[in-house]
Amino acid sequence: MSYGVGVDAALLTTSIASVPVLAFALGVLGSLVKADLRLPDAIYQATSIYLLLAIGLKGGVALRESDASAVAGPALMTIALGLTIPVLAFVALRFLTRLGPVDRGAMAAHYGSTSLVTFTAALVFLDALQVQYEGFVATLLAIMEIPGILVGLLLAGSASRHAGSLGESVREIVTGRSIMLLAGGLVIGFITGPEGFARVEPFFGAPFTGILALFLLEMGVLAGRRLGDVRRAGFGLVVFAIAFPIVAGFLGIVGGALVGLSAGGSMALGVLSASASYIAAPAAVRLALPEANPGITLTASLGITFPFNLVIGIPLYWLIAQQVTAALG
Amino acid sequence: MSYGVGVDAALLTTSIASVPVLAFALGVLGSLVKADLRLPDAIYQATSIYLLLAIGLKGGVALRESDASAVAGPALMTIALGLTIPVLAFVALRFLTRLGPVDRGAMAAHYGSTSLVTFTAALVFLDALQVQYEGFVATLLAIMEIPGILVGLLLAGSASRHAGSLGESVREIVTGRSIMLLAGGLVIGFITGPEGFARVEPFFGAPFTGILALFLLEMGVLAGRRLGDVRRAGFGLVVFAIAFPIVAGFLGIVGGALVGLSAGGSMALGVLSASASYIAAPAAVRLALPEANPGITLTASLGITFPFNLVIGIPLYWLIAQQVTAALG
Amino acid sequence: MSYGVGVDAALLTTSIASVPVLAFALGVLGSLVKADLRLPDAIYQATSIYLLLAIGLKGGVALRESDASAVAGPALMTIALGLTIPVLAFVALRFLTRLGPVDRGAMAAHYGSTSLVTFTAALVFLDALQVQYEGFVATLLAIMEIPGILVGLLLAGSASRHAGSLGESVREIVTGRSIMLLAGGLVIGFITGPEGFARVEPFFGAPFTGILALFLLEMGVLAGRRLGDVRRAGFGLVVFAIAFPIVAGFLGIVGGALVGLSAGGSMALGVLSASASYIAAPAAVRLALPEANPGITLTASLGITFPFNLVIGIPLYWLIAQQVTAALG
Amino acid sequence: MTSHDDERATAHRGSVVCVTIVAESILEARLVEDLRAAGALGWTIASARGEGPRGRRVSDIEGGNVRVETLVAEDVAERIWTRLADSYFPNYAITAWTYNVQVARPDRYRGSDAADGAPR
Amino acid sequence: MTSHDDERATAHRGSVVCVTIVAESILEARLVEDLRAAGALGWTIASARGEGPRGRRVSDIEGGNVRVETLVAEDVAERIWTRLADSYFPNYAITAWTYNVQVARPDRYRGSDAADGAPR
Amino acid sequence: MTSHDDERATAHRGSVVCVTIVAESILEARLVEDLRAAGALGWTIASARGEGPRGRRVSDIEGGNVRVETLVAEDVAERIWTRLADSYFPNYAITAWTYNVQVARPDRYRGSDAADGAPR
Ligand SMILES: Nc1ncnc2c1ncn2[C@@H]1O[C@H](COP(=O)(O)O)[C@@H](O)[C@H]1O
Ligand SMILES: Nc1ncnc2c1ncn2[C@@H]1O[C@H](COP(=O)(O)O)[C@@H](O)[C@H]1O
Ligand SMILES: Nc1ncnc2c1ncn2[C@@H]1O[C@H](COP(=O)(O)O)[C@@H](O)[C@H]1O
Ligand code: NA
Ligand code: NA
Ligand code: NA
Repeated sequence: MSYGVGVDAALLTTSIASVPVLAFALGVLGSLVKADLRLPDAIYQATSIYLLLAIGLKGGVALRESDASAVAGPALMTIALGLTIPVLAFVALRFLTRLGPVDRGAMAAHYGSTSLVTFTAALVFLDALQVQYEGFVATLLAIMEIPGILVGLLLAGSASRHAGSLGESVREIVTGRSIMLLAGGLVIGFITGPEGFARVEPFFGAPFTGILALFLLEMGVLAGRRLGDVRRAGFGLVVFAIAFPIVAGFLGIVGGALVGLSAGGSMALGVLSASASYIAAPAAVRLALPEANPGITLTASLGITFPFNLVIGIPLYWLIAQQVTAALG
Repeated sequence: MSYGVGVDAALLTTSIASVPVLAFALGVLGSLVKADLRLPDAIYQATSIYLLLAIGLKGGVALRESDASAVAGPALMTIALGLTIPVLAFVALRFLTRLGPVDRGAMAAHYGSTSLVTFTAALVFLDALQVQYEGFVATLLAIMEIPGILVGLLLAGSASRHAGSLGESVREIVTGRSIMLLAGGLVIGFITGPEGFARVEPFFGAPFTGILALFLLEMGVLAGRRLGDVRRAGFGLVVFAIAFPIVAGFLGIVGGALVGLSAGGSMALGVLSASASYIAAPAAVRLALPEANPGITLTASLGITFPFNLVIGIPLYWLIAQQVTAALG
Repeated sequence: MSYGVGVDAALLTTSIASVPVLAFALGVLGSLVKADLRLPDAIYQATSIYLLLAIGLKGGVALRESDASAVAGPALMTIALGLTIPVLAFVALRFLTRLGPVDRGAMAAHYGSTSLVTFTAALVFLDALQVQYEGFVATLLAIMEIPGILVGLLLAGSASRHAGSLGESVREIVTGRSIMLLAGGLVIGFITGPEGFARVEPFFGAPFTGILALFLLEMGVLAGRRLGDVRRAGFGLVVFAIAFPIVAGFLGIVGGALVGLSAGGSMALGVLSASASYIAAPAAVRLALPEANPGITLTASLGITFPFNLVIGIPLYWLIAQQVTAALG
Repeated sequence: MTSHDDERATAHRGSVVCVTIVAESILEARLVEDLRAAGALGWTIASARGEGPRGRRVSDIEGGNVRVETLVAEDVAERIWTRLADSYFPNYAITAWTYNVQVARPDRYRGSDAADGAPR
Repeated sequence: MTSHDDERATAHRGSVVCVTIVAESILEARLVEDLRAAGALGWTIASARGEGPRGRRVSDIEGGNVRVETLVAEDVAERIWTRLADSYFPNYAITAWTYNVQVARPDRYRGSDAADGAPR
Repeated sequence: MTSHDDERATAHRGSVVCVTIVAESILEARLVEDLRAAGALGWTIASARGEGPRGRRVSDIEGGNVRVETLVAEDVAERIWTRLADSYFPNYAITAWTYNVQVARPDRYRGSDAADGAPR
């Protein structure tokens, strides 16, 4: 199958000219003109609880309707990606930047983990294109959240004088709010199934894209505040924050296609691989690696990679996923 | 009519395997592993405002379509139950525990009043089973909220050195937020009727069960925190917190059936009778009876009775209600 | 076309007996009996963000489907009204009250600007009557918000010893949250069009009236708190706060009809003209005119004009708009 | 309207007592009433949470703690202490402390001899 | 990166002034600008509500009060007082008080002779 | 139940130290653990935001700062200072200060010789 320029433009439109992505742009603009567009903290928290539960519920319902055998391959591939990607990031940063091992480990933890909102925006994109994907990909989100952070902490740990115990970090992440809500939603969705979900669909289903738009408004403000730091970040870091997601995304897509995921599912796994955490990883890294400079990691993950993935990455990974699954299929 | 085991299992499934009840379980689990799953305080408040208004609005619309004569009997029965149940609780605790009169009065106030969320979960349960019930039962909720608290305070008052004036307590409860919103919703629903409600249905109607699930997540955290205290509570208190709701629920069901409520309506009145307050009553009791130990009342009402009613009580009361209305009808 | 008494009563019912307006009344009642019905601050903020974005989005979608030529006339008329109305208010207050020029300028700024919620309630009213209006009227809301405030500040400025610079005020208002969100929503709606909006409609569209009701509950509490001050406000101020909106509303309706707006659109422009700001203007005036007494302006705009417009003004302006457009059409 | 020039001229400094009270939130309305009755002319309230040696409370379901600060003259502070010791310390989750602070226009905080001059 | 060992070695104690300001929330941005200009190097802001003898304000619609604390050297505190008396006390709902506190690394709070050294 | 009459009788005043700590919010749980370990018997926590000379932090995405106040005996305050200087000042966004305050029932705050008597 070949795609002309017209189709690509339509893709970009579906992605960029959508309410959520434009709300993100509005947030960035607001932070540039110093308008106060942040949501109240309580609303930000509630929106994030909502997104995690909703993604989990829908994923759980889909999981119930999947064969265990169909899930096992992608799950293992996700773990493999979660262990590999941070190592790649750690090495790549060695060549691209002058960061020391502690800061490189911190970066590895961020890029090894994933971004809920990028993933969510990708699903909304696929839904808008009416592309089918394996519903259980939300399970892969939960799986990939953790290993990358741990590998990153391990890579940095030996170099850090103040590093906390890894066991403590594991406990903190696993019982952290995002994993609990996402995994909890998966289990609840799995138990209640489609009829159970139908009764909460007018809350956890229909308004989802709109609430995502509200959340992206806030993320735009936060990303916009980081823009000023991008200039100070150094050329190598900028290159990394744009090139690495493409590489990792490609790996994720190929991995997905190899274990039999559809084009949509492979693209979702690519987005998981390409996206960098800016909530779970920063907190975990801050506690475990106090010497790492959070300014560097957040500028890269939130100020560069996140907007890049949202605007360019998502349609790009979809184009790649179509080619790759067509080639391998 | 007789119900086989299969039907009972289906009932339990409708009740337990629903998203709201499982969200409650997730909250309990979260509090056990010390994960921070609480909603921000502002969201908790907003959710409770929403549930009160929504219940009130729907009840008011239903009230408008009911005969005044059909409502009078159940209303009087509700007042009678609200006056009787706290006295029963006060006496029962005398035999089951060593609590002094102040603490027994405090308990009586809690068990004489009602729990909005238990009631709401019961309506969602009935809706899921597509059982008809008198829409005006929400009115009964507003009616039962107050007398039980007052009787409890009266019972304790003579024994308390610090008891505040009963008049002040009445004022505080009647102009308290829950009564104002619930009664306000009833009046608004009554005035606007079905067409008025239709215009706000996508907010106050459709997402209701989903928002209840969010609220129950929070209630699960709060109940889970009380679990540790249950062991210290003493055997008699635990027996009371489980057996008394069954007795009071049975009374409520029989009372409902006697004044001509349907099986669904009788069950709703049973749930009102069986449930114990953990918001209005604790605040009122705390202000009026400073010497009462809130640890005891909250452990019983929130740590034991609430989860019991939610998981076992609701399907149980429904089974009882069917038998009772069949026998009396 | 002539309207009998029956129709007028139906109009009043559509306006007054609606859930949002009754929620406002409940809020007023709550503040009178000192019940705490305020929404948490975070929810208030979120609701106002929601209303601005939703109004903007819908307006933007409508704007896209309008001819630029059809919009130009109403836009110019709106600016003209925004410049004229504050001058009229400044002069009228000279005759009706003993307020000094600083306080009169402050009042002029409030009545020259507009009230989002009054406007929103008017659209909900028109929707309920299934009256057509030009969708781009939300654009006029954004246009009218600013000039009135500036003219008011200018009128007061020469008399004030402490007046801040007008340039600073302009910057503060234009990058203020309400303008940014409203204009941002307009642009986003314009870009994404109907298909883009359809994907967020279950959040920004369907629940709109219900969320407005929640917001009006809060506004009722705030307005109710001002009621006590109304008695102290003096007869002239009360006359102004009721009569001026009728005059300004009439001007707006005539202006709208002259530039070719439909009866619904003319009514919307009338409401914009008649309504007084109680959020953007108070903040701007407080910063720019510290000596002005905010008690006076808020009592008039929030305590008198806002409830008047909500309950009586909206149906009144609709009756006027029908007559005027019939006469001019 | 306000004689702000006069106000400024008399803006000398002085010392008053800051009484800080942390209590379970359902007590807020009562506390404010008692502060007013004791002669306080103003107070600042913020939401807080906390733990203490007693831990007997209901407000963790709704609203946590409130943290109330009131700047008052010494005799008003004494009256507040007495009120707290009488009606609050025995049974409620509450903690209070005082220290001296410097303010401009100390008369704004001296409501002692005019307890009826309380705000609004 | 950070020379935290050095930092620790020099962590002696000293006394600085804590200036606490409670004001209607629309003033927040201006207050922070003025603190910075007066030489403060940091501040902590929390939301609050309250009543006072004046009660003239608009912020009860949006956002209530803010409670700003800033630890500064004595001369900076004086500059802040002057600014408050000039631009805020006459017309706004605002209350302020100061007291002395002990800190580690007092130099972190001494922005007086380097007002241009203010953060960010 | 409670011997509130006795309590009232012994409600004498005394002086303790108020330690105020402002830190990025992810540190909250650790800080509370360290306060408990140092012998504090209670604390009050509120949400806050702020700026400081360092500005190195992640908590502006989630939750801003926390402002922790704990009233303790002098030796407990010393242990808290040591803990802060060792584990927090070098790498985290954190500010702390102390001052003396008057309390009723000062024994409620004297957890020093009974660090195992910490609440819950
Ligand atoms: N030593 C302390 N320092 C600061 N705050 C305290 C202290 N002890 C108690 N508190 C506060 O006072 C509230 C009530 O304490 P308690 O009466 O012991 O439950 C707690 O929730 C804390 O917010
Ligand atoms: N005596 C006081 N003690 C503590 N806070 C006060 C006091 N007086 C005023 N405030 C605070 O300062 C704000 C403004 O006071 P005012 O200018 O009198 O309206 C109030 O809303 C209170 O938060
Ligand atoms: N001079 C100061 N006065 C009051 N609070 C401060 C001061 N400096 C820093 N802070 C608070 O401490 C936090 C951390 O400061 P920093 O470690 O410099 O980033 C800031 O976010 C402020 O809330
Ligand atoms: Na990744
Ligand atoms: Na009951
Ligand atoms: Na106007």
